[in-house]
Amino acid sequence: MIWYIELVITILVIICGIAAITVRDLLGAAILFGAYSFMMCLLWAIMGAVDVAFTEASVGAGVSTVLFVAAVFRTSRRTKD
Amino acid sequence: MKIIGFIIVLLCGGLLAYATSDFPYWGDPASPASMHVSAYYIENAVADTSVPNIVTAVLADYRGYDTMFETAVIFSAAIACFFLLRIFTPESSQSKLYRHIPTGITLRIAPGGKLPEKSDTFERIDSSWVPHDLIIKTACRLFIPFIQIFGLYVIAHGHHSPGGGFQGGVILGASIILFAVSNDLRSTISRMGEKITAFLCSAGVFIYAGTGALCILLGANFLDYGALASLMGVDPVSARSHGILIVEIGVGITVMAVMVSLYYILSSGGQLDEGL
Amino acid sequence: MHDLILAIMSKYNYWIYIVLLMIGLYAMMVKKNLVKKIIGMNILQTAIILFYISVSAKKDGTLPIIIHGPHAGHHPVRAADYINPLPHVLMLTAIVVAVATLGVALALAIKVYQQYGTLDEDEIHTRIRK
Amino acid sequence: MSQQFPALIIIVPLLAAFFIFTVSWINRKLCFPIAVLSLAISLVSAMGLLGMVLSNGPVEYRMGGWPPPWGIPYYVDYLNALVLVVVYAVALINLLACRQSVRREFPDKIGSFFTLYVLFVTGLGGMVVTGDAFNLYVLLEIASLTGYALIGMGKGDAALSSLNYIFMGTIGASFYLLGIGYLYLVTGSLNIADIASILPGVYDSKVVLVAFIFCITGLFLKMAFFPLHGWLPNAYTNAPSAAISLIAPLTTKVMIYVMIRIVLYLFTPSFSFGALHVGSVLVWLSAGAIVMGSLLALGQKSLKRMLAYIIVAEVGYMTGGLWLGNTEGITGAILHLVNDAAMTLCVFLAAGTLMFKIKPSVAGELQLDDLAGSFTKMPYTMAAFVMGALSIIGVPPFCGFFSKWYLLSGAVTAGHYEFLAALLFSSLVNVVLFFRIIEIGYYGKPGHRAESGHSIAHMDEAPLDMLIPLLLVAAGLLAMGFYTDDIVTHVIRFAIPAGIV
Repeated sequence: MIWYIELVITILVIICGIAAITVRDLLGAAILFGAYSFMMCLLWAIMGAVDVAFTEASVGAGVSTVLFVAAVFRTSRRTKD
Repeated sequence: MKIIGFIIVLLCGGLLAYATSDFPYWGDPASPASMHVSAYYIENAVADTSVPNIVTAVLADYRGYDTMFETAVIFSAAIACFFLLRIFTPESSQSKLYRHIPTGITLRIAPGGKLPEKSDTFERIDSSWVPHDLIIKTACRLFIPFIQIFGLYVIAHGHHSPGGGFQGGVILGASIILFAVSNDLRSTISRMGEKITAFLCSAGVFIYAGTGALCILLGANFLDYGALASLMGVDPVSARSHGILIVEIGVGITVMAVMVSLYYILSSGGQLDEGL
Repeated sequence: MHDLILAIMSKYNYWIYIVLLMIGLYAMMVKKNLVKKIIGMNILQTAIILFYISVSAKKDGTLPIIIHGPHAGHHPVRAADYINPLPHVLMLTAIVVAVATLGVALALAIKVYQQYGTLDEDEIHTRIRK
Repeated sequence: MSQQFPALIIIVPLLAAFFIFTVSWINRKLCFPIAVLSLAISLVSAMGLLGMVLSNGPVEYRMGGWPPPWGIPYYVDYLNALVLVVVYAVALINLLACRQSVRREFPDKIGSFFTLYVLFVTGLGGMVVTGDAFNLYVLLEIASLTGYALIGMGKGDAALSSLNYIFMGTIGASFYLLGIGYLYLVTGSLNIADIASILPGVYDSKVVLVAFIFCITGLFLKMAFFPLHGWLPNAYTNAPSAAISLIAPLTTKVMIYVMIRIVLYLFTPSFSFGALHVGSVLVWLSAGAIVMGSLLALGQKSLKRMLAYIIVAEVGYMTGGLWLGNTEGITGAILHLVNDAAMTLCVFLAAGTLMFKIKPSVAGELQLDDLAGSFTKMPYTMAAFVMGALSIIGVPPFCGFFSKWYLLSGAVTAGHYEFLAALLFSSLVNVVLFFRIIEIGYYGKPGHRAESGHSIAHMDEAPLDMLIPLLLVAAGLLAMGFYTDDIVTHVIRFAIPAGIV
């Protein structure tokens, strides 16, 4: 386990998580959430959980982001907080 | 409200950090989590089910009952979205957009008015349409068959490499969603209709629970694939491996159909008319 | 001081899961926008999945796939040099449950938007009272 | 055949659910009979299972043929055989009663409603019989997911209250999952009996304490225990009446059963009541839950919102009974779990029938003074409502009295007099609540509110197929009252493990 790669990805996960919550535009939040899921998938792949990483990549980063974008498309992008 | 939320979250985090002091060291092989049950799985998975990927063996055979209910969870999500959002009476409040193909002019038809659907000079386009983009459409048409082949490979090869029913089903579903995003929703629904998706949803889970019920009819307990040996004419261990494969195919079909139906309903807000 | 750092470093993966869990919980409680709450809910669920996966890690253990076939020698399989597969199975279930809950929550968010025209909880409450 | 009963209970409704959804696309008339048939078969096998357990002790059924710590076992003992019969009986009776109101509220989605209905009951049934902690989480998710959808389709702000229910329910389920993860970390197993055998070695570790706190907090959130009950009143008031008379009697009761199972069988009584000193704090909290639930119910104008707050108070009864820690208290908690499911079903079915016939003045919610003159207009429904009300108050011939009696005697022997005071106070408040309704229903003139436009009160009763199940349940309350002694001596006495004083 190359620990510095894991450290970089961990920091990226936390940054994407906080950004997905604080960014004002919902479409941006959906895309950042997709990035968060993908970073999570990398973290798990490094930790050896290949099946879970595969599922998270296809289900979490893939379909969840599409469903989020579809829902934001059906509602509104503006948000106050 | 912000401060109360912050305090509760800090309290929760502090409680969890307080418990971490008693955790076993990270990754040591003698920690109780990896001694008791999982040691048996690692040592006996190949001997019991002749499936080298231990995760697939545990997922579909030792704890196959969990996975059956997990497929039932994803099935009930599709039913829930259908039940909540689906609207059958065509809401004609929005105006419809048509494009006159020879000249490329777009016409806005007031609500209520309707052009013949199947006419060859006019084609219906979404109200939030993007200019006619040939590159994306043809590129996606090229990709989709290969994505689907890869999806089938992932389902079938779940025994030996990471993958299995869920991942393969999602990839197959994603290929159809890619077609729906590149073209428009109506052409996708004309190719894979709502009835077919609903039938595939319940067919996949029916395969899973039906295989389990078949094992009861053959005298063993529920989901005990060893009983299928008499049916398949092979020794019980490889009968378990084939049982796992049948179950994974059932899961793949259900997950594909559920992802497609979720996308249909969420992107069109229930009317299955104009999608993303 | 040294053993404190050693203690923290030796379990550093668990601090990440606690931080993510706090982020998700905070977002669900404090954010007013419904889609933001759904994002917070998903972050909470992935944090718990991260906890299970870091439980399953083993020092110098390989992937939980046993090499087989003609060229692999027939030495007995030792549990210590394979990663613990059980949390992986459980977390496949948890990811699928997270997607299912996400689908239903987004369907309800769209239904709320169709009814009230906004996704912000305060505006919705003012419209309910009117 | 009988040896396969535990599997039949879950497999028949599950296969029926998939079959209903496919058939609903072909011919919508077939959905209802298939649902009734599947729930009838599982009710019969549940009763057969109870008989098997009574005759020759707990039954263990191994899924996939693998022995327990490796495979997932079903462990059916006295406690969950009884709860299983109650779950399927309530589901079947409510299914028979709700056909007309479903056809009126969702004319074109009948197929998916019955699929969600049967999946909800399968999730609850599976949760009651499973012997594996993680499998319980998966079944908990099925039951809650279908519950969110059923509640989300109501009138008014049902979608928003269902979304809040999703947020609180997901936090609860995730805390439960976290607790199971912490237990797995120190014991290495997921099977309830297996964990209980490994745990005594690690009782002193902080991880087990935090696992206990998170499991119990998660379950408190799911069962709407007082400080965490925010989602329940809105969700139960706006839900469609066919769905809520299924969800209200069952969800909180099965969650309390899960708490009893975890406190008594996973963290053995020596840890839950001995090592931790949280028992008396939780009894004080339950007393607070009972008092606050009753007071909030007092201030409600809408009938269903008042009943929702009574459910919050009833949850306080059962958690208090369990945490008293003595045999009478736990017997009272288990008995009240069974009785309360029947009482809540009777009262909610009656409210649903009333809403079916009477046009509410405020959109969507049947106000109390809409019931004016309902005794003359709908005598049988109101008769059943009165029997349910008397049972909730705790009048002797009805079953509510006996379970309250066990709770009171448990509180006295345990020396928790504040719990005793809370029980009596809540009974008095219930008297005020229900007699206010009976007074409006009996003495109020139907025409006395000009705009309601009812002519001279003539009897226009609910349709017969809604009335017969309602009267059946009301009669059931009386029957359970008479057979309380048999239920306690034959079933509940064996359900309590040895460690209780």
